[in-house]
Amino acid sequence: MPETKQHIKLSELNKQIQAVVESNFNELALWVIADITNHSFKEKTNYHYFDLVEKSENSNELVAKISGKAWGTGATKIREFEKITGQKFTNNINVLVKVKVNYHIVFGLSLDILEVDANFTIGVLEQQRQATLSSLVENNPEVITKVGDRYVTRNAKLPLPMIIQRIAVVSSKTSAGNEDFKHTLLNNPYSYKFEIDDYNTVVQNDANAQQFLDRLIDVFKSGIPYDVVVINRGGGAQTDFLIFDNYKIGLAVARFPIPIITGIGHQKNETITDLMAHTQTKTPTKAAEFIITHNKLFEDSILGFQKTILIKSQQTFSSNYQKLTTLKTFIVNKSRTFINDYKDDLVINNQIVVNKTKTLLFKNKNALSFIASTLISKPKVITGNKLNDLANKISNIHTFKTSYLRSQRSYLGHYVSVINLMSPANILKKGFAIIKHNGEITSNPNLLTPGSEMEVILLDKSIKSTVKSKTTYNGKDFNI
Amino acid sequence: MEKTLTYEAAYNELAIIAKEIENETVSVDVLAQKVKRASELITFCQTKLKNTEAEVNKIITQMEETKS
Amino acid sequence: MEKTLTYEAAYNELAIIAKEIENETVSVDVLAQKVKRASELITFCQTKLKNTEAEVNKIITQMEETKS
Amino acid sequence: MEKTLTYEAAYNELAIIAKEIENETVSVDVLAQKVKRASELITFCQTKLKNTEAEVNKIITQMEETKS
Amino acid sequence: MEKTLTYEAAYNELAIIAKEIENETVSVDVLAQKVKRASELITFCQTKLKNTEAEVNKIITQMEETKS
Amino acid sequence: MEKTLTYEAAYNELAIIAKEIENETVSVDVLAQKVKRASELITFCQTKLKNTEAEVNKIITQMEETKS
Amino acid sequence: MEKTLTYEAAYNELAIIAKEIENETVSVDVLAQKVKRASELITFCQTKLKNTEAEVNKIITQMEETKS
Repeated sequence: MPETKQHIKLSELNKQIQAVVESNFNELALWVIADITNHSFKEKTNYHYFDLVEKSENSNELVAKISGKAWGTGATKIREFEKITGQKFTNNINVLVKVKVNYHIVFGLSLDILEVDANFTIGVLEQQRQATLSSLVENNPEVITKVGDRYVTRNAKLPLPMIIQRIAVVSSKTSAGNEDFKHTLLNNPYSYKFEIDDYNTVVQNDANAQQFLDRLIDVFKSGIPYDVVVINRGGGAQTDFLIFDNYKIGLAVARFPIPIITGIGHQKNETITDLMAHTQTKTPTKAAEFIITHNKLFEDSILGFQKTILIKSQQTFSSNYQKLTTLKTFIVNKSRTFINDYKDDLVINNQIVVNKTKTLLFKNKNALSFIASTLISKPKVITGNKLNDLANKISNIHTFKTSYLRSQRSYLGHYVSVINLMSPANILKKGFAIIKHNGEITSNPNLLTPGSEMEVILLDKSIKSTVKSKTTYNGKDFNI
Repeated sequence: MEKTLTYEAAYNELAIIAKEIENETVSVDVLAQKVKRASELITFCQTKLKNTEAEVNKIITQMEETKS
Repeated sequence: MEKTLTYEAAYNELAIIAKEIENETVSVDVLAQKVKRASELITFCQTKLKNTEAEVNKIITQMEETKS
Repeated sequence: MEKTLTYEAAYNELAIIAKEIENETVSVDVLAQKVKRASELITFCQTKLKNTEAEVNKIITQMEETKS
Repeated sequence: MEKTLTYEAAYNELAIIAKEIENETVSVDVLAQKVKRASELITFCQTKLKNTEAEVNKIITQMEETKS
Repeated sequence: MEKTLTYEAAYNELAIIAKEIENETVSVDVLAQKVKRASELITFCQTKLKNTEAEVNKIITQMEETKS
Repeated sequence: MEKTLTYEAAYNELAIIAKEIENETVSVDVLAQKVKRASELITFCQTKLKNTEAEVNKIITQMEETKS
């Protein structure tokens, strides 16, 4: 037997390693970010076994790897994590975990999980979800657009048929939610008939996305003119809805040519599938109620039409009856009024003719009488006046003749007095004498010479005498 | 008196004579003659008037008889 | 007196004589003669006036009788 | 009287005569004649009026009988 | 009266005559004639109206019977 | 009445007649005729209405039976 | 009735009929016909909503018989 080199037992070595690890890490607990792989869970012992790995940022090349396990408190924390995030603690998830480095002489180096940070994973999931949504919008602008906070998809723009009767349901075969959906639909209080075709798939786990997608394609390929496709996921554990955030499923839903109604029961944010679908409801039962209500609205509007038609028809009849009655009454009354008006007109015209004719005759008679009375009275007045006038003329002539003759007499009287004043008889009475010579009256003294015969007439005596002498008489005795 | 003498003409002549006498433009030589003429004219007019009156009265009487 | 003497002419002649006498343009030689003529004319006129008046009165009387 | 005389024409003529007589623009010479013409026209008009009235009354009576 | 006379025409003619008489633009010469024509027209219109009324009443009665 | 007459046409005609009578643009000459026509139209319309109403009521009754 | 009658088509036709009747633009002449059609459409919709295909087909056959 060859001499044995100096050695120590493996157990001693491992004990030394253990001592180094323990002394180095002591009870130190550290927060580590890592991905999970090779995960397995022993339900009996409540043990999680897995590897924690770190991948290169640019490739899938492993940068670091270490075994991990969780049990006891760690396992409890994992359950809490799953409950909070809806994310199963399983392969290919990125987690922030609090670990204790543990070295076991037999099992070697591993990390014991003490806590899992749920918020970190939620953040990561949400980031993924947002990234998926952005990618959907960016890569499929003809199918999906974002309007504000809402996503408008081709599917959402499809018009819902007025009646939803033929339905394809994509759902898990064993889903209680789907049973609720069918029960609600088939037992609807309005006796609406529905045809429901099941397209069963596993609605869980991102890994089943393809299967889900295939079911949708089956619906399309069936050639049946479904009114809507309903995607149900209800009841059961609240974990692993992540399949509904799947990019391919989201795109398929957005593109689908038949309106899709989702009835995905969850309390979290709506899934990408919800956002891409035509209509989303909170649960399969709600989806059923939505469909029933939709049909009910149609029936209500049909019955509304019926009611309108019924009421309005009756109104049309009664209003037409009324109109006819009104027209009839009107025509009857107006005809009578009309005839009476004409009668009255005739009576008025008749009265005018009768009365006015009499008036006219009476007026003419009066006019004639007036003229006749003028004729009777006026000529007498004329002749009378003229006779008076003549009588006046006679008395005028009488009067004027008298005054005329009186004037003439007075003119004559004037001359008589003038002549009388100057007559020789009157002159002689005043003492004057008239001398006659040779029988002629003379006032020329030259004719008389002494011895001449002359006759002197004085008053009423004629004296014959002879001139004795003749002298000049100055005549101054009578000068005044 | 002239046959063709009208009341009108007679009256006018009468009026002229009356005026002349009134205005003493008639000479004494023709006064009597004028007055005579006036007298004749007056007589003529009066006769004419009386006749007219009688005639008118007759017509009126007839009218009134007819009327009644 | 002239047969054709009218009241008018007589009156006019009388008026001239009266004027002459009044104006003393008549000599005593013709005065007596003028006065004599005047006296004749006055007589003539007065007679004529009287006759005319009588005649006129007669006519008027007749007229008035006729009237009544 | 003229056959073709109308009431209208007769009345108008009458009115003119009446006016003349009323205004005393009718000379005495034609007064009687005018009055005579007027008298005839009045008679004519009255006759015409009476006839018309009688006729009208007959028609009116008939109308009133018909009416009742 | 003319066979083809309508109420309309008759009434219009009547109205014109009535208006003429009312306005006294009808001369006495044609008054009787106008009144006669008016009388005929009134009779015609009354008859026509009465017939129409009777006919209308008959129709109305039928209508009212039909209703009940 | 015409076979092809519709309620619409009948009613419109009726309304026109009523309007005419209201405005008295119907002459008396055609009044009776118009009223007769109106009466016919009313009867026609009422019959048509009644029939239609009966028909509609039948349909509505059927509908209500079907519903329940 | 048309084999291809859809809820949509039925609804639209029904809506038009209801509107017409509501607006009273349906004449009485076609009212019954319109109500009948509406009734058929309603029956069609409700049958289709609540019954089996076989029953729906029966209704459609009835409707087609009525139309012809």
